Amino acid sequence: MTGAFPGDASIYAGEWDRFFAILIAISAIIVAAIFIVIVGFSIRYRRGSKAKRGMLPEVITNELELSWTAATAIAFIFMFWWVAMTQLKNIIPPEHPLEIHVLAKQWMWKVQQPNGVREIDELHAPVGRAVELIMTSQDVIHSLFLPALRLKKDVLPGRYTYLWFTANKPGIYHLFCSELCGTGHSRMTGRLVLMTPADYARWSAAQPGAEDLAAAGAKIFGSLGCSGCHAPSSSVHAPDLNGVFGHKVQLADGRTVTADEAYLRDSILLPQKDVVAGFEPIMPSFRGIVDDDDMVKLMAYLKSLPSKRDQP
Amino acid sequence: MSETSPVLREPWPSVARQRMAVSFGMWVFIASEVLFFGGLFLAYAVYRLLDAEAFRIAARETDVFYGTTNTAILLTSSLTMAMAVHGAERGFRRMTIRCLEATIVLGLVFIVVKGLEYHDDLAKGLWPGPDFALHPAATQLFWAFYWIATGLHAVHLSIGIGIVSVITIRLARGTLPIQATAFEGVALYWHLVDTIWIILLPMLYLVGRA
Amino acid sequence: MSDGALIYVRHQDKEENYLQAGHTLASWLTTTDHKRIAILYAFAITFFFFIGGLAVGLIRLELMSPGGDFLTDDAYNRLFTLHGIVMVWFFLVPSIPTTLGNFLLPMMIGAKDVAFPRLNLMSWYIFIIGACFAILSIFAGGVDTGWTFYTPFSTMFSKGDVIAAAAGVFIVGFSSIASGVNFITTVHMLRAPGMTWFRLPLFVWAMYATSIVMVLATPVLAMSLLLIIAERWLGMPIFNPANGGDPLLFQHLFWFYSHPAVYIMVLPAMGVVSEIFACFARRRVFGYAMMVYAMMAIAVIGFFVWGHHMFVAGQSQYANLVFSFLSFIVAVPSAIKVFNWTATLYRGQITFEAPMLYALGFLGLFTVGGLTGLFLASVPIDVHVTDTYFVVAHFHYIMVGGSVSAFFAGLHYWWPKITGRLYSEAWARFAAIVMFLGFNTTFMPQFIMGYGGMPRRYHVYPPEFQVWHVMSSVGALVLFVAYTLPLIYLTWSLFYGRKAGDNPWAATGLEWQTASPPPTHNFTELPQVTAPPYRYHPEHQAPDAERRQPETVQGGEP
Amino acid sequence: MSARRNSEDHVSALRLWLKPSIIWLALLLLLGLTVGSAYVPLGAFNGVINYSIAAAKAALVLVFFMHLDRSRALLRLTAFTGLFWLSFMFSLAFGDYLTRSWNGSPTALHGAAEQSAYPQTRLPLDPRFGRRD
Repeated sequence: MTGAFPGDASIYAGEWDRFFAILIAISAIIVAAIFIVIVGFSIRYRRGSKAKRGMLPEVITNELELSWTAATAIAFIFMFWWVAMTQLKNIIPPEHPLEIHVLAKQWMWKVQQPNGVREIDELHAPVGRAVELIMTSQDVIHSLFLPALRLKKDVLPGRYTYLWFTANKPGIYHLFCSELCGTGHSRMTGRLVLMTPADYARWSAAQPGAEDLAAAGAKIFGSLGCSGCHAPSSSVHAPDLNGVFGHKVQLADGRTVTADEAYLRDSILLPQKDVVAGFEPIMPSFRGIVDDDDMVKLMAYLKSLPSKRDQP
Repeated sequence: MSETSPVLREPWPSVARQRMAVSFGMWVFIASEVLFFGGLFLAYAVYRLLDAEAFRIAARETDVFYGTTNTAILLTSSLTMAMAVHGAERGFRRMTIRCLEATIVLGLVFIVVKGLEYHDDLAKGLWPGPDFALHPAATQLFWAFYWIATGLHAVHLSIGIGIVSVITIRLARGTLPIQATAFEGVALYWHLVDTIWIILLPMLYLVGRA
Repeated sequence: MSDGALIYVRHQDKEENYLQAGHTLASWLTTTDHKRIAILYAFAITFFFFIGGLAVGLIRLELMSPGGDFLTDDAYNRLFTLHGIVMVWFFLVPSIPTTLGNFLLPMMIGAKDVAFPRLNLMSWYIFIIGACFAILSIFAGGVDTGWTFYTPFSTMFSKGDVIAAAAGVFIVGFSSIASGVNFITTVHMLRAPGMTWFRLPLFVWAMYATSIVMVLATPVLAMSLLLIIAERWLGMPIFNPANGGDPLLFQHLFWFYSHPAVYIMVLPAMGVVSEIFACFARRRVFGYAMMVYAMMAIAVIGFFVWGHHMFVAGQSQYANLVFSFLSFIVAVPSAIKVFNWTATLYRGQITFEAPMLYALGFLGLFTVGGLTGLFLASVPIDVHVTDTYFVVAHFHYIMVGGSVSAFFAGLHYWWPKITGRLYSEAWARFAAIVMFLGFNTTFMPQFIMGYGGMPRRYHVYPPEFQVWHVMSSVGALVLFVAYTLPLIYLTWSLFYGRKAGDNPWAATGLEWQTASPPPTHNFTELPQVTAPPYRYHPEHQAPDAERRQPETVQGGEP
Repeated sequence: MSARRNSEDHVSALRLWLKPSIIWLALLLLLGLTVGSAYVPLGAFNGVINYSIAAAKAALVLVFFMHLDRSRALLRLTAFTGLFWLSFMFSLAFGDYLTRSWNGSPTALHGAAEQSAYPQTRLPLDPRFGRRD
């Protein structure tokens, strides 16, 4: 029964099932114990039964009460510690994952593979390799739910949320939206297709529209006039974007922020929010001009810019 | 004059017990009001944490003059309400009536000054929405809180003025005895509304002045 | 005190009881008698209980088939929202406190009425105004945001009448704040002479703890709904992500109320069940002081744990761990109470009338509900099962298995005191057993579906879940029958039921020391409390079979 | 009862007004102080001063005008509960907002940056702790 029902496509799912089974066992024991005690007392001490009543045994005193209070508290805190240990292990993201962008929109999932392949309501991913989903939503809160991997994460508008997994069993599994997002909420489902790395490589190469994201990003960078200010040769005093991604940036109001996707996205859409130290806030906002697909391309381009400090 | 309603109400064994219950009940209600406005203050604090710069830009648009005069008016009304309760405790009917009337007048003056300020704010186009005057989008969040917080406070103040007017009229007409337990409760409510404004002043008017 | 059980027999002149104190509609609609207001509330919440029941009937019918062909998508969303809003705010939150609580609290502490009778009546009228807004929003097409009103869907994208629904719930919130203020002041200020804090029956403690949670949590709900109304009606972009608004902020404010709200729903049930176990096992409640501390601990710690609703919502991992730890801690007092109830049965003289059957049902179902709560408190488990039918089953086990069966237990236990009539015991026991069986058939399959990954609020679902949904729908039908049975035989008992004496169950509470139905001022003369509650047998002895009468009742001679 | 209008009555009325008037003047003084101090550029301290003066004014109103000084312990406890519950809400909600950035930026942990995404001054957690959320 376990595992067959929602399917288990990753080592984590297997661990999860064992952990769930142990919790079920503990609960079943406690429920059974209480059930037996209740039924036992009800039958044994029903009115007029011959069971011994008389004096109440001394053992039933406050100590008994305090002891089972302490026992329950210690048991629950132990359960918390045990749960936290497994959870801490899994919130550390994998090294160099395969980054797949997921865009949730009212009642469909738009997935963009690293090589630019686009899919609707389908998520193809290789097995045996760390995969990371960088997710955002265009309208309301959705939630990507992969029951076979025992994973779920809400997809919030205006912000990136992340989900990472390392699958180990190819196959076709469910993909649900699990946060109420409107009329088509129950139709916003799809397929998680896990393939062996070879099949995945063959599949992604064969897809139409496979183009280098970074190259597409460079074209947009030029067409929107970003290069007009940010190119080293330009006369305008604007921050140099080479190798900016992943490094620390000193801001005008004294804060130091790490240039992650969220920072780059905010700098493009809300430039006044985090102005770089030593620069005037003259950058226009590109909100409404750069949509989420172009954002993914621009992001890929900015990540690909070589940093002077460490040559790739 | 219709007969005076009894001081001692239905379930109470003694007036002293009833008086204590009215105060206690009002304090429990005040705890719920603190959490009602507390929810709004949490939202304000979170958004100020997320975008402090926009809050500074937006807060400079509020008019400190109006804010300060209004605070002074409300503090004075607290004084007159406190004196009304002192008078009621000692049975000085005329003094209590005059203090309650002063409280009502001060409350109305506050509302009028607030109205003038609202008129100026609307003229400056500070109602959050598509055609909002200030530039960074997050300033609309500050002004959304400005309108909601001062609006809610004005509603609470108007309810306060209404209740104080009722007990003043009934006291003047004699249908409410001077020893009634209502005064203490109404005074506590009035001081609550004043305390909320005291907290609102630094939140809305004194941000980003330096 | 003579060693024999001394029952204070009072030759009381036939003072007219509260039902005879006025038969016109006006006498009911302008009453300030806490007993009559309790009955007004009883009518209102029964009406809403069956509206919520009809909604879930249609939902379960729809879920029989995976295709979702009985209802359109939008109709389904509006139905489960209706079910959620009506059941949470118009039935569960007010059910025990405003009916049994209103009726019994003053009597149990020996008072003539609640502290502020006019405020009590105003609370009922506020409830009715809020109810009108909710019904208006139903007729105006209903709301499709779910009872949680998550933004930015509720503020920017929902086409339903969100403002009317939010206004309705906003107003009903003030009704429960008013009741809370009233009960807290009553318990503090109107206890009879001799009724010290540790002589209070556990039902009164439950009402006191619930009122504290009502007074301190409901205002934050009022504020969160007010912000939604402000954004939707006045166009202020508070939760609009494009303007820097944070949708999670609404969830923080909403769940800060909504988790304590589930304790508002379950604490009164704990109070009712404690009374019933003591009376029908003829035993003093085991560990009275620990039960009191546990109830107050639940009320206070209930405010620390709301983040476990947002583990996957994008909350920081640090906050996930903190809320997970606090959620494990809040489970400890509930576990203590379950152990104490079970220990109360030890060496008792147990009889199995209908209230006792409902209470035993409560004990079993509440234990299952509570333990599955531990699953949901652990973050990795919650990540898979949140927003699935596992969560639906968990909170129905506590709300329906716990609160509703305790409400029925209390209804049957105090029915003779409220109406002066005895209901038919055979029918009541049958209904209790049918409810227990129907309940488990409905909600146990949902645990299995939840583990399988069946998402919540779906009416088009993968076919492999159909077998569980059909099982659940059949169970829902049985449950529906089990809930209409009491309506029939209790109404029947109003006219044809045998006359109930003052104390048909031979219980020790003060409310049983006066006539039933009680006189308008509850007691002919102010009772003098001489003993703590539940004195069914002498100290350190178990009750013996023949003597059903308690050793000392709470309100002995004046 | 109030027919007695003699001088002694006036004197006691004056004494009646004395203490509250002092409190009232103190409140106005604090009001002037807080508005004045708002214009003095003190950086982060401005907020601290504004809110502490506001708290002082609120305390004055609570203690003297709302008679907490001569109320029973029960009333003082009830007065304090509102704030006490508010502290639960603020501390745990900010527990979420302040720690969202601890998950640091995505690639900073990839060895691309020299030092870790968040300097050790923060909670001494394992620097690889929770990269993104």
